Amino acid sequence: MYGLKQDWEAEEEARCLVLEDFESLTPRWCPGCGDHAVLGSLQRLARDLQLPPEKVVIVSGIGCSSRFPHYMKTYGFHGLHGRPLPIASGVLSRRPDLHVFVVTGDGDCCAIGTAHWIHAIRHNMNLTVLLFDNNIYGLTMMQSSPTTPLGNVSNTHPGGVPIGPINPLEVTLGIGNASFVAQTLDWNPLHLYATIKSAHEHQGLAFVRILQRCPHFMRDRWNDLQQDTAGVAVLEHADGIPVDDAVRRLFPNIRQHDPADLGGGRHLATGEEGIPMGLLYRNPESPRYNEITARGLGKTVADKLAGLEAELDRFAL
Amino acid sequence: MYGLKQDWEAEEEARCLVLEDFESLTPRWCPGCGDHAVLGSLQRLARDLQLPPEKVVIVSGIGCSSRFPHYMKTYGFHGLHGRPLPIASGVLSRRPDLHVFVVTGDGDCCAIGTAHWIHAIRHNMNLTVLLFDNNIYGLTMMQSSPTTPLGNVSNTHPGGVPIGPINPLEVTLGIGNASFVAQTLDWNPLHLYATIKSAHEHQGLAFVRILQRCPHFMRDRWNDLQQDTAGVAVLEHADGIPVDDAVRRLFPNIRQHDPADLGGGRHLATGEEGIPMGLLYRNPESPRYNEITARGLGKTVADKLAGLEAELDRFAL
Amino acid sequence: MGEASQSTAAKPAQPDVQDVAEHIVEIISDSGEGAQTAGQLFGTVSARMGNGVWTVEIIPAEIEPPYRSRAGASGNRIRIATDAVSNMGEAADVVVAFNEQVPYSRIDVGGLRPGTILFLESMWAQSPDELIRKAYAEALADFRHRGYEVVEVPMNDECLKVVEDPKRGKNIWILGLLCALYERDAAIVQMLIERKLGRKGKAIVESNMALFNAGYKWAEQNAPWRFRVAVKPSDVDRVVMNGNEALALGIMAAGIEVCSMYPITPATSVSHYLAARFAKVGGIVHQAEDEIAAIGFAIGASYAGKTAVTVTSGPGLALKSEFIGFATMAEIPLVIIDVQRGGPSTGLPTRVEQGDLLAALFGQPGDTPNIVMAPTTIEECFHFVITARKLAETFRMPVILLSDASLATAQQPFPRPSAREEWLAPPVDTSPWQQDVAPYAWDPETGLSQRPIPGQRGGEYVVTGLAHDEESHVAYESKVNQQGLKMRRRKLATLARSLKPPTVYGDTEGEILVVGWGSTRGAIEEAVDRVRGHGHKVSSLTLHFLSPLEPGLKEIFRHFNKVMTIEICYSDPPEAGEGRTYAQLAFLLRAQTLVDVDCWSCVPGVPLPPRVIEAAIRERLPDHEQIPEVDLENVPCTV
Amino acid sequence: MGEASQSTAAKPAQPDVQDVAEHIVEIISDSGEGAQTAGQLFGTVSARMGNGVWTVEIIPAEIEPPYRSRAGASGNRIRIATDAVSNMGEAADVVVAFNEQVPYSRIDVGGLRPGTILFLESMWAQSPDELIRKAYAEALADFRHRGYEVVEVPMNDECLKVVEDPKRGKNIWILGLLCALYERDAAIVQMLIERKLGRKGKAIVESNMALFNAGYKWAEQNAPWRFRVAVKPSDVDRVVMNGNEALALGIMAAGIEVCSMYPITPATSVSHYLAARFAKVGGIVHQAEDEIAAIGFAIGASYAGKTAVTVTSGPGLALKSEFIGFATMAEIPLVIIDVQRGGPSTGLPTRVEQGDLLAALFGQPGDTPNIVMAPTTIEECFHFVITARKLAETFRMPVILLSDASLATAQQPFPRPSAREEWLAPPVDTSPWQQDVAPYAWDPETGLSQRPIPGQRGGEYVVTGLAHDEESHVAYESKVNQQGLKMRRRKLATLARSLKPPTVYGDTEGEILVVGWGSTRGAIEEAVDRVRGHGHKVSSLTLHFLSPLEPGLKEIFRHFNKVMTIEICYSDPPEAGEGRTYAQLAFLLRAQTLVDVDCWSCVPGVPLPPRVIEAAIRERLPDHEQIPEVDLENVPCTV
Ligand SMILES: Cc1ncc(C[n+]2csc(CCOP(=O)(O)OP(=O)(O)O)c2C)c(N)n1
Ligand SMILES: Cc1ncc(C[n+]2csc(CCOP(=O)(O)OP(=O)(O)O)c2C)c(N)n1
Ligand code: SF4
Ligand code: SF4
Ligand SMILES: [Mg+2]
Ligand SMILES: [Mg+2]
Repeated sequence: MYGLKQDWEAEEEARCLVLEDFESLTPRWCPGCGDHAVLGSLQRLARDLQLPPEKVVIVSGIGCSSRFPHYMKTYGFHGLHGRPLPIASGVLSRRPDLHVFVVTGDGDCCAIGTAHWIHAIRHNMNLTVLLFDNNIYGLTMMQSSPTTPLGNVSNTHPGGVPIGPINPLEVTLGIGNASFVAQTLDWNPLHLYATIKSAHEHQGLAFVRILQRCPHFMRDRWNDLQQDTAGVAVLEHADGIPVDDAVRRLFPNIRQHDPADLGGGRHLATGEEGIPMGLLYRNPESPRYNEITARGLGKTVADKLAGLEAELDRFAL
Repeated sequence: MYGLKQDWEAEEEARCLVLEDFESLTPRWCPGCGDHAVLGSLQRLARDLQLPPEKVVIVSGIGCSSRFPHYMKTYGFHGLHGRPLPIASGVLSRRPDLHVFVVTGDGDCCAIGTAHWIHAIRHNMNLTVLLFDNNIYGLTMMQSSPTTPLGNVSNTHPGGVPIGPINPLEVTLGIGNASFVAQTLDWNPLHLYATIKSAHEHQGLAFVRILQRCPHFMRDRWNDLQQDTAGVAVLEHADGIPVDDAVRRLFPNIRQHDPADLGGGRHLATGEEGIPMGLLYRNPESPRYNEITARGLGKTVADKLAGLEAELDRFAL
Repeated sequence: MGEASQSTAAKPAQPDVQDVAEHIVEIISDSGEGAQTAGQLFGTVSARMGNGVWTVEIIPAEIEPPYRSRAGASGNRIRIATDAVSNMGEAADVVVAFNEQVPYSRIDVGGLRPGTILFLESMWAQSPDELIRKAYAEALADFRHRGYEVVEVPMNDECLKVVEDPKRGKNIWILGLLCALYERDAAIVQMLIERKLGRKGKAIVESNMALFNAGYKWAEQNAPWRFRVAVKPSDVDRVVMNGNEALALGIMAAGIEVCSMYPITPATSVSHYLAARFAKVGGIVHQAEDEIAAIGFAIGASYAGKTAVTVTSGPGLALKSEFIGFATMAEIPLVIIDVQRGGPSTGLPTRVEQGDLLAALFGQPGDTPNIVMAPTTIEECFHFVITARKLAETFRMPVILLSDASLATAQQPFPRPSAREEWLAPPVDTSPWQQDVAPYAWDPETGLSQRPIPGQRGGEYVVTGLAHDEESHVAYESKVNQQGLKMRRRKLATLARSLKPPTVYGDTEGEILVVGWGSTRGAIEEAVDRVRGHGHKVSSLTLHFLSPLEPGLKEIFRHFNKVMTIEICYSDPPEAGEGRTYAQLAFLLRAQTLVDVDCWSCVPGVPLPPRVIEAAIRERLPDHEQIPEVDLENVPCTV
Repeated sequence: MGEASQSTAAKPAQPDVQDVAEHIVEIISDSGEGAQTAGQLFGTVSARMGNGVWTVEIIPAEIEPPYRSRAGASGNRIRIATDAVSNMGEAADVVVAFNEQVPYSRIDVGGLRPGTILFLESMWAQSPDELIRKAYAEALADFRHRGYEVVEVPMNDECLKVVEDPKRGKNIWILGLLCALYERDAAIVQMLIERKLGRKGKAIVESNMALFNAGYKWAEQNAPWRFRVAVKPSDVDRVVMNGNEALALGIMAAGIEVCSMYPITPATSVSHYLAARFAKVGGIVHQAEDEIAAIGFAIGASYAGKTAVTVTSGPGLALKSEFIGFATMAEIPLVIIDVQRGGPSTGLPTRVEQGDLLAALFGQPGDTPNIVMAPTTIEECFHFVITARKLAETFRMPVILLSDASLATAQQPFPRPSAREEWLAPPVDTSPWQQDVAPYAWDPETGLSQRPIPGQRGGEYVVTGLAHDEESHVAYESKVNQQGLKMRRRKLATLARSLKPPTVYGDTEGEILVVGWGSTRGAIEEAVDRVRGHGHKVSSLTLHFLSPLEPGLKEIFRHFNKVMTIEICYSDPPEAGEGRTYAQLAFLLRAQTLVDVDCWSCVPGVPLPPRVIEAAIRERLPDHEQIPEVDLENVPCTV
């Protein structure tokens, strides 16, 4: 048949991918850094789902966490500080065959990247967005981030941060068209894995805030949550993120929450009922911009040439 | 006494300012543009409060609405597209004696200025922020803005905007530290005036979204609200924006809403109970960053020299 | 009312028929009265008949300016000639004005001259508003005093004879008037009107043709002149469009599928056009939340194998500079179109300037070799996008195309291109990647390398803006950093080697060589022709590549006593001495060639008329000829 | 364990005492072991005694690098000399290493030479981990093979004799060792330790002094050398600090009250310092949400009468460029500090480059005259901020200060400044504005004008980035636009007229003049001295103003056969011919002076050692002398 060869093709051949197929350079994060756990989870997920490495793109900004793509043996895009979301949107725009993950930090996403964050949520493209929230700027050595707690001492606020943090969950839930908003902890591998899996399965933008340990600069940050697990409110629902029995045993405060309930999700996001862990909100009906951007992908050379000819005719003398 | 003369002084002399004292160049907006009404309101407010024109600074970005400062005979700062909030924050930072107003459009604030909007709300400096929301890019000739309704035809979306708008009220109410969030309409001068007045009186950042008519590019946008005034939910409360009897007569749908109730405000913001008009939320307790930035203003020359000497000593050999 | 109208032009027995090589016509009205449409149609019919044509828009500074105000003038200038036309020329020969105030906006910028024929709507003389009547009378007297040939025309009354609401038809009536004056082919007009309005129904077409015919007839009976601009019918198919439309079509023709942008004047109309038509060839326009997101999205698409374009103007270029540097560093192909406007900062959003040249070359911190090209005609706007995409992909780097506000809205006919398969981007390659080939396996001589595209099995790698080795691994070693910088520069040297030296316009030796780039080309060449007409050995040279510079410049310059640039950007006069600020191209050429390149430039916000350029050149001739009516310190700016 | 330790240096009867004009010492450890502190103290005591000192930090690329890895080396290099020292020099004379792996990071970059004395922690020889023992033995053999004088030192064991946890004291013990070796004054050390640790309590001070004394004693008994670097006690008070600290103190001294920033390496530490200390003089640090907001906030404060500073590095400069152009256009004073790092893009965040010069000058679209200055010493980092604020206010424009990663962390003593009232910004003027004076009442000769500050009654005006007239009213007329551009440029010409021609280092005529700017100055001058030492007529010139350029350059250049720049940025070799990419300063000088300025530059990410510069200069001498051990194509990068 005359025309362009299709831009991509279905993977034919049978492959059996093992963990090593997703492992690249040795991670250079500090010992005990929560980033290691997330990396492990994603590698396992990719293996379990047998995602072809050449079809996976990890897009990140700049920060400790944003080194992530270098440690995955897939395609990766270690971008500019604050800009992974526009890049990832562009990657996906004409390549619906790719699995695009976004790795971003609390500075990357909630400070310099704020505008892109808000508008990516609105556009609701089919991306899995992992916010590594360690409440601090790691890579540049301990400056406050927008999520650093009030009074926390940092290099830019040696007298303590004077203004309370923004809550990425509450902000995200304020954006029309949000379609999947979840939270998990880097130190519970089961829930972490289950959350990333649900996020990846979701059609639309899945926003996952990961409370992340930074032993180097925020040593005691999550101590209370780790010691008193009742401070965590595990959200459970048939449409939510599956709660493993091991998780249930560890966290006594389990709450039923229907992710279709936006008001309830917003309330839980405040943390008044405990730090939420699980799916706060899901709306599978939110329009997905990637369905708009993929339009016209099937055009053949003949179509294109004919289209252009018709355009030129409009200007003909 | 030795030392710097204080950076500013109280106005001594008695003045009686009239409307003309606040009027500058003839506005160049289209006939029927909602911006005229807001200009008139602010000029009247300044006159009624006898704000010294030299103590008033109007900061704007770029857009039709952002021409605003040129029409006020006060100090003004017609800045860059999307950036009025950082500029205004800087203006106020060391000049607590100034009355700083911010004029911004839905493109200016909610597209290119998104990050500054979110963080200005968080910082909660003592600014009166007027968002002129005409749901369109006016100055650049009818491109979609983030608040353009789904399906609305524009020059960048001739087939209709494919993704639903963000709701500036809901987004703002998702930001920790928000302290004053209100909405009004340019075509109700009484409520408009009362809202700007309350906003100006508020200590902290007062965010006012003004539904603004753009007859040139969005002729029918608010027709239904203008025809069926029951579509507007007027919010009333002792701590809210005063509702004039004339307003009450015009709008049948009056609702009691305590601005301290964040959850209620968030619900009203969705518009499910009608397009809200009034004060959705107020929290006078939110920390104000301008109180941090004004620290150290009293230092005399002697203080400063002594401070520097002590610093140098720390490096002495 | 018809009877009450008074035409001051008595019906002539025999009109005065003049053969002219060219004429400049302006149609100006309040905005919304359709002068733009009439002007465009007049240009199109002239082009179709075989005239050279250059059309420029006259745009009011405000969105809805007050009626009957000089600030509100909206319309078109159409320069037609027997030969090709490359610029908007100087003062108008014929002006049609819908009220007596709008001509003042044109007078302010020197758009009229004594002798200009002014067809003036006369209805205002009968206005019920005394102030208007007075204003009209005053203006009329003033126009005559200024030496214009004023013809009062009862446009409104005449239109009323044909339609009920003359507001919505006056422009077509005027078109008829002009077509009579210039003996244009009414059949062509009919065809154009059908093309334009056909889908609105037959009745509309008919009423428009009725207006056209009425205007035509009125002029035949009342206008004392006929102007014959001989036509040379073209033997090839031609199209006519403005520069932004040509860029948009070029994007389509290049097989680019993604245009990612944020609105900014005067670039936005490229994306308006695409938003309406891009789907025909399967493309999409993405309006991002800001310029940074726009280029980020484009880079993402490019990385994934779909080389994208982002369209902007100066302030947007500034915001994109961090990302441009990233694309250079990570070697991601990308096309960036900067439709330049007046600067610095927000500057003159609707006006022309060539002030972004150095920012395009040096705007990114660090060493950032990129390709910078500039079209000089509407036709090149189309073709250069196609070239840009190819270069971007071959050299794996951003290509910046510098257009400007003048090219953006000017219309010019050119041979109709035919869509070609080889212009289109190839499909995304998803075949397995060659084993053991690094993602930056730089050829040490050319710096070129092949890049893996997501989907290519075995090609998995991670792009980064950090210093990196051939594997794209982050590397801080001195050698690696130096190698990366060298390889990226080498690509530009490789491209330079493949370029031909530019061709001199005129003799290849002489007194003065005038060098220019971009939209000024047409006016420069016309000015050079005129100066040569005065017997001086003057030539000109147009650069299309600014980075890398086209080769052989030093050799070309050697054959002229003096080399100077003409540019629309700021420069100090020569008296400024050692610290003189040179115009931007002059600066570049001086550094690169060490030739003492002089410059004359100014920043009027409007295209430079040939006359001004002529004056600037002649002033620099050994005998310092002056053109008395041109004050080069305060350029009279015709449009 | 003490007994088990084996020192390979037998106790010498009489140490070998050497008088040396200078020495380079390095202390390197895993990060967190305190080598940095020891190094700084060693530098400070030397400076205090009267040596010239230059200290540079050795920083690992990661935050918590693996222990005992070459990537993890952290520490200090201290160059001390009888005379002033202006750069970090070449290979080290003495290295103290806390394990046998960290020296490799130094060896990789040519930091050691045959003969370097290496004091090596010997505890690893007894490690319970066989792999470690093996690695130690191998390295030891390798070091000896490479010709280093290795001294195994039982640091851990010796410290254990004094304290319980040697991890937290080894550095001070080492300081003792070095102080014995260089006969440093222990009383000064005691004073410094008291100053540093005094507030932690007496016990801490005492245990540290015990460690110090133990190390001192050990060296007296075991080290077979003493190095005497004669001191010249200073008769003026002096301070020692690094460049970023000097910038921070300069900000305080200038009376600037607002530092608005977004974190970025290597600039952030300026704001860390200020965040901790600025309140002492009433200043505030604002950490914004991004670089654009940071400069916007600074511009707002400046507009309101409080000239602010924003501190950044390359990627941030790119993001700020739109706002810089705004400040230029609206004539708002502003100080922008760019602590340059390796580029382009994210590049080499912690490494030095001088690659932002052209972006600082031309990074903003349109014509954007700004002042660009560059300190060349730590002392100038302090003083230039004071000058910058004054210039910004006088000329009502942004001033960009270009520092770099080398100046940022290098320490050097200089005469202690005394706080002066005239350095401070004046208070905000709130007196009524003079009637009828426009907000841009440009003096036509100088372009200067006074600006009203909010609070000044009668001065109400609206700043805008659009083209505007003297009243700051938006104006699109050609004349107005041209006037604005001219007035803004004229300010720079006015400043240029007030500058003195720069002073040549060395003879004012000769074979080669080497021109440089910024942090390379010290190494260039040292290299020039060496080349002169070989009998060649070579001089150098340092530029402090890059925009406007200092006057008289052409005249200075005229007296040399060849002018070349030495820079840390990319350039092609001369063979590249007509299309050659010049180093950035060379490019600028060529365009402005038309002198055939040559250049030698490279981008190793580290400061250029004098030896390399010497080689580059000598290669360009008429007889093309080569320094065999320096490969200029692949610069050996000492730190
Ligand atoms: C434009 C720009 N500004 C600033 C920086 C410096 N920078 C790099 S990472 C970072 C913040 C990192 O914090 P976060 O995003 O929370 O990531 P983390 O390191 O904590 O994982 C900053 C400010 C940069 N690289 N580019
Ligand atoms: C950096 C930059 N990008 C784009 C523009 C062009 N621009 C000017 S105003 C505007 C949008 C105006 O819309 P809005 O903010 O809603 O204001 P309105 O005109 O509707 O009042 C745009 C895109 C610009 N001036 N600067
Ligand atoms: S600094 Fe913190 S976030 Fe960064 S690698 Fe170390 S522990 Fe992880
Ligand atoms: S275009 Fe719309 S917003 Fe702009 S002035 Fe006209 S009516 Fe107002
Ligand atoms: Mg973080
Ligand atoms: Mg708008």
